[in-house]
Amino acid sequence: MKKLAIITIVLFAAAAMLVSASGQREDGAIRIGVIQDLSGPTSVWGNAVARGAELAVSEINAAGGIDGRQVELRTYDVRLSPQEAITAYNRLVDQDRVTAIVGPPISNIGLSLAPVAQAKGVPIVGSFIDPRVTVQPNGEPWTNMFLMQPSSVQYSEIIADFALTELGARNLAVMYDQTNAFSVSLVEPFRNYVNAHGGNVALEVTYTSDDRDFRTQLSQIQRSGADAVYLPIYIQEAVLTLQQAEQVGLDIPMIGGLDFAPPFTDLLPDPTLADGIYVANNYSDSEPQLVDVRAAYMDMFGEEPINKAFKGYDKILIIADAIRRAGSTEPAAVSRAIARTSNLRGTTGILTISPDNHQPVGLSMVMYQIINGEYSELGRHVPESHR
Amino acid sequence: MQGERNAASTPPVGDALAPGAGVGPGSGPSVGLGPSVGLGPGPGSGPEGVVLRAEGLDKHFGGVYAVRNLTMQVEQGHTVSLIGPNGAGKTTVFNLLSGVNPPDAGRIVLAGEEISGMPQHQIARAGIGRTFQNIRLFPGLDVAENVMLSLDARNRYHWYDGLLRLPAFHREDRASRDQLQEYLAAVALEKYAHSKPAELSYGYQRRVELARALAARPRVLLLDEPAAGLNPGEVEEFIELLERLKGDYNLTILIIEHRMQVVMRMSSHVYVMNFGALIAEGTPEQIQNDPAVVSAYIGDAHA
Amino acid sequence: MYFLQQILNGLSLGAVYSLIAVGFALVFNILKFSNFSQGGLITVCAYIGFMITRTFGLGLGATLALTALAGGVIALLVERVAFRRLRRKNSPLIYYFVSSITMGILLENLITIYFSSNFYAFPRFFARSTVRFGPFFMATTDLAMLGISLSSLLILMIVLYRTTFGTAIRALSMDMNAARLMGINVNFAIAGTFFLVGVFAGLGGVFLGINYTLYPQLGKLIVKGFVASVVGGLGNILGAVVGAILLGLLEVILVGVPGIGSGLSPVVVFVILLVFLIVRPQGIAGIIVKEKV
Amino acid sequence: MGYYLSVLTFTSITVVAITSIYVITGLAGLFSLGQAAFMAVGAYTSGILITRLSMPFLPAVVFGIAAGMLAAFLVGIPTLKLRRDYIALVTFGFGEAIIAILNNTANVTGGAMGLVGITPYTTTPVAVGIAVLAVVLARNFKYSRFGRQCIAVKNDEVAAASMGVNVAGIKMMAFLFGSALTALAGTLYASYTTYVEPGLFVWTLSAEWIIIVFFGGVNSLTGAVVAAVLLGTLPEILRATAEWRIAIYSVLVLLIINFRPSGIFGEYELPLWRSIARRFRRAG
Repeated sequence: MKKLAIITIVLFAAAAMLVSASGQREDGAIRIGVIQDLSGPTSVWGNAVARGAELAVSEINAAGGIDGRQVELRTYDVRLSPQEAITAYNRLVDQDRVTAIVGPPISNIGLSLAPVAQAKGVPIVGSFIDPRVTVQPNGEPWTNMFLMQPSSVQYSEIIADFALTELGARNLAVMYDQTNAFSVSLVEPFRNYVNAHGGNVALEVTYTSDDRDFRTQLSQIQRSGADAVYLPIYIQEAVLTLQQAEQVGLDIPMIGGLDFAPPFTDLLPDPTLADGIYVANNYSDSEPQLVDVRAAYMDMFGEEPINKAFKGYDKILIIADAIRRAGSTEPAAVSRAIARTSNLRGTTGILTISPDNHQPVGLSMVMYQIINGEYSELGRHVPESHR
Repeated sequence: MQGERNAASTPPVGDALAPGAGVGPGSGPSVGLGPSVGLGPGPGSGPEGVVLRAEGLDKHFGGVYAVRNLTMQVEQGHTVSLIGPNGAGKTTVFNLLSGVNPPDAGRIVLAGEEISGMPQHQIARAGIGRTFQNIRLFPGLDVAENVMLSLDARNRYHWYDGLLRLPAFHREDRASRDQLQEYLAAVALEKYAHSKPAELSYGYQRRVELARALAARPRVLLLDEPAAGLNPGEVEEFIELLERLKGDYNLTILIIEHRMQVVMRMSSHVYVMNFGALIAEGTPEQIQNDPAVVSAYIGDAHA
Repeated sequence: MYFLQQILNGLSLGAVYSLIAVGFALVFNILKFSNFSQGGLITVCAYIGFMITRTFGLGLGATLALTALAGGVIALLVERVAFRRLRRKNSPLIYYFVSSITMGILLENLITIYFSSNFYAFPRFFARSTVRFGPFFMATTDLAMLGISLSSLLILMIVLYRTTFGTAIRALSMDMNAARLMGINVNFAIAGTFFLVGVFAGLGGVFLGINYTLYPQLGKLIVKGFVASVVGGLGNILGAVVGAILLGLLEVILVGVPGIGSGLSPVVVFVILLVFLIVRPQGIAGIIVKEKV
Repeated sequence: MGYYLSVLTFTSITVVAITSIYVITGLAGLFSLGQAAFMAVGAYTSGILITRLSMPFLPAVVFGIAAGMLAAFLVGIPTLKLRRDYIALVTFGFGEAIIAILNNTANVTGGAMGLVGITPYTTTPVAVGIAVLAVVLARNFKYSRFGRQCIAVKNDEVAAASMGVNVAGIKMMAFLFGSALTALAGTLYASYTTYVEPGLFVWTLSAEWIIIVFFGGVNSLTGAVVAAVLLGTLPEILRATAEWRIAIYSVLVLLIINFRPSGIFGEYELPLWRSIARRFRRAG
């Protein structure tokens, strides 16, 4: 027994040494880290972001790299755990000596990484929707945290404005997942915007991520007499909601977020179930910059890219652009350069990052209405106040 | 957490001849519990006083009576046997006496204190010690720790003494370990102090169980078929050991046994049960010749 | 009216839970532990069912049958890998539990590795999504699920109470050693039980997949089945079904109670659970399973 | 360096948590599927006191532990008398309930969006020191009368009670002591990551801890601690295998459970424990 114990410990020690020995930087390559949930509850998104980043890097390298240097990715799985995220970040910084990091689309991870990144200096470009990830309580931005899509405030204001101005809705209902930070963070700014612009949030109903039956909530919405309902929810729940809404007979306009974007309608037993739903997405399929990327992605991975894949792609574009402008792979310099990103053409829009809050400026979202099971584009929507 | 133990039972020190080891004097259970004598006129109540008395015990499981209207008593310093065919309800009686099951009716008095209805561990601390028919040592503890467990019930250090190893812990722990040596020596198992029960032979396991029960310093020791599974030579050895311990520790014993050899040699009084009720009692000689007993056993094809 | 509709909703939710709870009860019945590998098994089955329909374009019935078969085979494998050896070594029950949880994690992660970069969903099996009965309605899939759960439970009962195999399983559940002495092939009977568990996981997986789309964590719903099976009376199959339906009803009703809603319903469920276990420790089925820890 | 320190810190926190599981499951044989919720109680209590009342670390930790013990007491009173499989269920239900409460008191706890900005008091030396302290306390507990009583109760409740062991009492003591350690781990965690959210403390974390304890050997404190270090760092070691690592981890655990069901260490304890104990005894 002692022998077995000793053998185990020796094996582990050997493995540990092996790992620490791998920390050498290869000649000339620029290293970029990727922190994603490759396993765990949000693995679908994590893998999509990681693949998008991979595609971007392979294209950059094929085109000769950044200033003649090849780019190398280091991808670590953090399975939705702040603990794993912190160690992965430290490892990317201390062992792998990366220049910058592609962050996950998960605010919780961003919240736990912000103070660490502040201390260690390597920037993270993520799609953390919670503004607290990029802005400290004192109003200063976290030096090394960057957001590359509309924040929850911008996002919900765009949707709220769309509902008020384009749909003419006045009485709005909201249904959201009380146990999900993404979902929760999209509610308050929506409510504030609606109330401040002549509307009224008549009803807010919640569920938890363990729930699979929303018919009670949907009936409550129906009886509340709301003109439209806002659904800042995850894709699986969105699928259930639509099916159950049909059963309950709820047929007021619904406005969904990113999770109602493709491949959402493919998951419905019948795509026409989604008819009449308004969807906000970061990009438009018809926009020319997407076409090649989509084709390349399908070529490389054999499947349709989802929304998060394009974000992974754009995160690499932002970092690569910053390295070029900084003329350096020094994390601090790159971080400063990212903060001055301006008019960068990405797949999800023209990206400009504000140095004041490290969030993108003036990002619009593309609104769709689903008709006959097909996404029909209504154009980009930007509220007055965002321009 | 730890209940207060009747302080009167601790101090007296018999001039025991702890065999072998000779570590300190054995402190047997206190003797001469004067006031407990007047417990009513039970059969065979002797001058030395009744230490354990059960009156009108009933116990049924479902609709079946396992014990019915059972009255019996044990006097200080005596060895009393409880015999009967298989399924007569003997072990149930032990379970009632030691509090494993509460009786449905009747009362149990130990040294003047009614113990029926008390939680099992308090009955144990009040002075009922026992062994089990199918040896129930703790497999996760070694021999020494099994015996220590009984001494522990008497230890008074608190959780913080234990966690932080404060002086009280060391004082009491050391005292317990000294006593432990004595009890291990009493059953001649010092060599196996750090063995796990499973590593010992059956006979040795019986002895560990005996040491464990002894270490609790019971007023009455209940032995449930202590000689079961031993070969005739071992039985003889075991009887000698028991006799010696009885003398050394001034034990009062209630014993369930199938082997007449043990019953006849050791007991001063015998109770016979069948179908949950007493069918006879008396001295071993009286019992041997009691027709009711004989028919019960023959009817049962006694082995 | 509204209330009756809620009850109907609760029943369909309970039907989902009962398919899971029965799996728990079957294993507990014999091996006396709660088999948490079932979550992984259900997830694997859901994806297998999906692959079957996608590849062969089969209808619901054929998909269910093939998936149930596949589930049975995988469950046999799970038993072989995770439990057979423990049984031979007579390990304490807690080891089975640990083994089952680990097995569940493994299955879930294999699915994550192969399917994790996109969402999938079953094609539509029914032309109409709801069936109406006067003022009431029920999802067609729920109705199908209710029907198939009930009939598969009925078949299970017939297997358990009308066949020699069932007698063997029931004998095993009472006393494994005695059963062995009576000449029952214990390994075979246990393997058979796991096959049944796999069949239920197959049915459950396909229905969960149809109703809730496919994602690697689909199996986390099994905790509801776990609660239901314990409340129902450990190892009792009918009890598990009743427990599952009660849990479904309770959850649906709690969501409608102002001040509790969906958010605080776990708290209420916890309190009810506690009170129930204290008042009625033998579970709904009322049979006291002797504790063997 | 920072990387190794962060791994060391997290491993130390895991060691504290695993020690608590060792006491509850390894010693007393209680099976808690909601132990992570006690970590949540410790983490949130200390985190809220630090962020909202600017309380210093030490008193916040003390309050965190006290809250954990209070919760354990309230759960324990009705629960510990139940049969063992029910304890697993009730603790599981309790864990879910705690998470529900945390999600529904967003004005205090931050709800699903988490509690942010907790002062990072937990430094690596603090974490390591507390881990060592926790292990020493657990070792002392094991080799005191309370530890023996726990093992006896785990093995055979009836026999233990006939030796004068207060079965309900000792179970409660183990549960309180264990939950105090779990809550302690929570306070350390909160003040290291500076951020906690209810989703971190779900039942799968409790299950993971139980797996770790069994991996090392449920009857060995040494095994539990070594397993906490090994399995705590294993995902780090396997990082390069990306999405495969959890699968590899599970296979490893399955192998151990199957081929060495008593865990790597069985009942073996490092001789150090006992020799230290003996030296203390002589000195004292």
